[in-house]
Amino acid sequence: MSRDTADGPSGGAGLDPELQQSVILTKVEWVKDWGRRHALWPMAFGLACCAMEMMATAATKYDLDRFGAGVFRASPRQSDLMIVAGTLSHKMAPRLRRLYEQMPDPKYVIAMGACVVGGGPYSRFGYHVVQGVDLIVPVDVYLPGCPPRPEALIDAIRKLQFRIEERGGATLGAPAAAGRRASA
Amino acid sequence: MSEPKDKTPPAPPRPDVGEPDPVTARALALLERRAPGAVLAHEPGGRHPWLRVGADRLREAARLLRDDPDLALDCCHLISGVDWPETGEMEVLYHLVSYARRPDAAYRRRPLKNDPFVCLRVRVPRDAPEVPTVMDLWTGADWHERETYDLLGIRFTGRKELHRILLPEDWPGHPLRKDWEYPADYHGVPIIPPEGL
Amino acid sequence: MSPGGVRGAAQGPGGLVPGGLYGGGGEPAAVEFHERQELVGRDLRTEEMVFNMGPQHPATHGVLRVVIRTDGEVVRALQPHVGNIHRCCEKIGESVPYYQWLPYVDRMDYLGAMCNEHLACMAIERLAGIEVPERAEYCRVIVAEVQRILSHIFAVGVYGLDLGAFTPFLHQFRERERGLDLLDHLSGGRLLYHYVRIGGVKRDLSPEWLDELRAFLDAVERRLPEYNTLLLHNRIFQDRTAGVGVIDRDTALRWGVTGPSLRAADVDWDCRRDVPYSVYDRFDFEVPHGHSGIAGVVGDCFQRHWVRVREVEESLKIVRQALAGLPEGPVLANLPASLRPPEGEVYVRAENPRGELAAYMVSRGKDTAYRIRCRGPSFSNIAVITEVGEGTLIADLVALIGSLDIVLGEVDR
Amino acid sequence: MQQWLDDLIAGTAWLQALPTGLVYTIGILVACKLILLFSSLLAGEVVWLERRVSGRMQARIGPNRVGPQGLLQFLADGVKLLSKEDVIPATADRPVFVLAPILVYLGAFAAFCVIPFGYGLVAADMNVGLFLVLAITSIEVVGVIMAGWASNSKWAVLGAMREVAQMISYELPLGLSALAIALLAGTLNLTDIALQQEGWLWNWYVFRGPFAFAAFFLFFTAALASLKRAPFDLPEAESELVAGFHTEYTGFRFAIFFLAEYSAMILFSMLAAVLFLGGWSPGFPVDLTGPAARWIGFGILFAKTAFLLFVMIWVRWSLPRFRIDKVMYLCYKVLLPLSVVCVLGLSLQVLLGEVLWGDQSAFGRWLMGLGVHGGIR
Repeated sequence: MSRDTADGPSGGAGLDPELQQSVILTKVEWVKDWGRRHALWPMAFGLACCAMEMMATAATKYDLDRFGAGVFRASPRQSDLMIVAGTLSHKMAPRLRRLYEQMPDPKYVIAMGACVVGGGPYSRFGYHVVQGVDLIVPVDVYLPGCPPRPEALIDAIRKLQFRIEERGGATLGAPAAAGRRASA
Repeated sequence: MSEPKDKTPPAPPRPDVGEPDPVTARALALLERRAPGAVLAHEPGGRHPWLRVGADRLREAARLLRDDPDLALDCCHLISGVDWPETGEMEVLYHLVSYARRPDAAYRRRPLKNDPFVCLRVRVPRDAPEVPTVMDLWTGADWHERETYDLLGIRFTGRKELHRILLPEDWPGHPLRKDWEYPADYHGVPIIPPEGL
Repeated sequence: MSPGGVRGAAQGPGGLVPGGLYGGGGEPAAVEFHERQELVGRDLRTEEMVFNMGPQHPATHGVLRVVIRTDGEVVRALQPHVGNIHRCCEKIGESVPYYQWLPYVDRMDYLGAMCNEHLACMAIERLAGIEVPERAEYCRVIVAEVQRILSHIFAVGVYGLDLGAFTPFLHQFRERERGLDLLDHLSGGRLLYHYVRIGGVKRDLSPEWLDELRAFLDAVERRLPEYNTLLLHNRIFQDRTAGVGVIDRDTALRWGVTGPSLRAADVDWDCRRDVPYSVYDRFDFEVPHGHSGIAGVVGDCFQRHWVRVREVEESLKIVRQALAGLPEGPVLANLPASLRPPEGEVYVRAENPRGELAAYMVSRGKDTAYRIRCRGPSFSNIAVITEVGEGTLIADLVALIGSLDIVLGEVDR
Repeated sequence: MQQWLDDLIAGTAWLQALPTGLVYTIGILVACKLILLFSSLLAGEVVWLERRVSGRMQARIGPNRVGPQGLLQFLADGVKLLSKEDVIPATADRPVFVLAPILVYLGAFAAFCVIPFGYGLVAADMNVGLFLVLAITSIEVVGVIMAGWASNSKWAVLGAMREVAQMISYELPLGLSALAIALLAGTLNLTDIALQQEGWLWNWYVFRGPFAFAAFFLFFTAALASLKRAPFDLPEAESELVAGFHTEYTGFRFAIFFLAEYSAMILFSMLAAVLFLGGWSPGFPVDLTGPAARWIGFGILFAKTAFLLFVMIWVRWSLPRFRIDKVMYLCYKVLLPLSVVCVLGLSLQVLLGEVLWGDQSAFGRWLMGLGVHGGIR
């Protein structure tokens, strides 16, 4: 699937490299990245067990809001980060894809839990379980565990923040995962 | 299924030792009195007593059991389907419970079965598995019947249209049938078979 | 509603209109074809809107999808659609050995994992004729009741969230975290434990852990009035829930509603007391049912909430009694490496936080079951909204779904 | 404002050379810009305040990583929302979709021009100030309807429907309880209203009799409802309508809705402080009209505003949401009759007070004193 940067004309994607190095553009990019990594609004995309841990991460003891990532939006239009928490089934997959496409760029995906990383305990006999959410949408951070602990989710979000800082404003995302499976 | 097929002729589940279950005995007596010939076979006691009725008499038997004031089986707890490919049959089990009648202390202390459920079972041929619905007797049976249809392909007749409930409508086959093969993919998304890649 | 419970022409079409944000426009057309046909064939009034609530909607507690046809704010007809996280638990049960099946049972109702394990182990033990040591039974009861407390206070908090009160949700999480830590220290998992094993439990309860448990019980007891101030005795909460979504006794029984929702409909039934399993017959506890005496009518959302709050209190009682009577002894029976129960079948049911979980198992003498069928209580509980949700406001529908306290993992299994 | 500019022109030689009208225009534009900047930044900080206060109420911390104590969190949010992709759904009504946030924004911000931030610190010192505030803020509802309609999303339409019903209904008690103060003050000029409350604490309008006291609470409740704040947040009820009327809005357009909501909160808090809580009066006689002292007055008014904002946040995170019919019930059967009673009572109070004691508030104070006396005893 195509991974265009969606920054538009100001994103510096189409500029020649010399110009991209210029001070002002770099600063603007830096500010944009700074904003993006400190305001990751997740979409509440709870599917199964992991959703409980996602809630726990947002709740009292772990408080995801400290990192500016606690604004759980119900509408995909207003969220930047899709935490796919739980088992993804074949029936749900088209809907997940649709919701992902409704999110505005730049958007990030955390695959939370063994099931969405690669089928998890259901990979062998679970006929109705999609063997990894990366077959449906590109994933930025894989978070294994069944379910992962809240500390692990916080770690995943920190990792995502570091990656945004490193990679700059371009949308992240793993290469199209359909290829991964096909080659396997 | 990767599991090798059992070649022995399918015996009915082994009867458990134990005294007859009073609730099932009562249900049996009722059915023999009010619907003679409906009960084809029965297991009187043990862990899991049951009554087998013919598919054509199922609704009659179920209605009698529900309306009997002493049994008052007011809730259809579970409908399960079982596939028996060796005999070429499909089975549907109805576990009926009563919330109006509470078991007495003696019944509660019974060692093997202290749960006063009544199990009705129906056997139908595997190539044309059709069972009359009990949805009008217990509304909640609706979803259970849909699930049984979805996973085993047993058709319930006489009800509103029967759709899949858990799986997508265009899902290939009925997964809980013993001869169901894992498909390679569903709408382009691969499904890893149990043997692995 | 027609009295017999058959829903003929009054049945909601469950139609799909593409284009809405949560509409089904982008899905494979074949998936919902019957609905489309039905929609086209019906004389649908143009004033009515068809909403797709879910599968990704804040109020559906997961991935339930409810198609509702509304006239303004009033829901005229609705059709719940489930199966979005169908995880093939029964198929897996037929494919893997009994020991390996237990973790999957945890994942069915991930808020009541201990209770699920308890039932699955009971079913397998009854099938194989395994005796469980007495101390193990006590351990099971203790962890199952702790799980019930956690599940219920979570349900109470989430119900607040459904009604727009965010704070109770986070307040209950404070106690829930303590309870999760407690079970974590016991089993190594915060949410899914695999602690109850066939023939007993995995580890003995240490004295330190029991102290921790007592502190937790005290904390919950202390905090319960706080939750009640925020919700149960809040006037807005009472206005929102009293008299809303009434499931009367007859409706509840016809649909197979169980658990707190059934008791709220004034059915005095609790499996722990009426068909006692494990060692529940040794404890003295009440079964809250019927009218709370505070507000509302029998069987409405308020009573369901109240029953849960009361059940937390009763569970505290049970755990305290179990702690007092905890016998000494082993906690795990000696079992063969490969469990091959003799041919036979069982049907076991148990009172879970959400209702009656039941399992029907057929063994043919192999190390895998021939057929395992599970009755998820949420599966029957959520079906009832088809009938009860009709004619309510959208906000009431949210209140109704929330008050049933469903877990979609259990609906779809 | 005009006085300032006149002074400025009188004192600066090169300004006198320019046409006066041009200087006025530029001056007003600068003032508007300042107000805009002030209220936007403030709105951002209110978002931070909300998140921190709610965190405090919920036994957690809230944003604390971006800037000191998370104070710059709103900047990060703003930058992010600015740099997001701007999605306009294909089926949306484009011009209306684009125009809607602007109208909402306008409704929330334009009213600031008549709010006195301190003595003389007002962009347009109008004689119909109070009226203008109420009029301009009701533009917001048009924007919301447009947003809901243009999104072509059913949840948005439902949210907009609720918003219309709620806002238009609550305009009545809001206006009536503000009218009650106008009755007492005899003017609609907000600066004059604030000036009349100088002196001791009991000169504040909220303490001028039981009816004025009640009117304050009516005003505050109705303001909460027209601000769509919980427990009246039905138009964007998250657990029911996904995100209500702004379900389909992304990026900066959504940020504008967000900002408008919070600046409307500030606006109404400030208005309530000016109308009922003595404006910039600290509660004892002190002259805050001097060129430097007015900034102290600004600080005092700001503190009162902050307190009211805190109460709004407090209420929001404590209560469950109403249902739409209960909201309407509360408006038409509780708040509206009560505010009518307040207006009538205050009229009576003014009339009787002037006739009997020569002081319009004397009767009210007497009544209130009676009540306090009874309460203590």
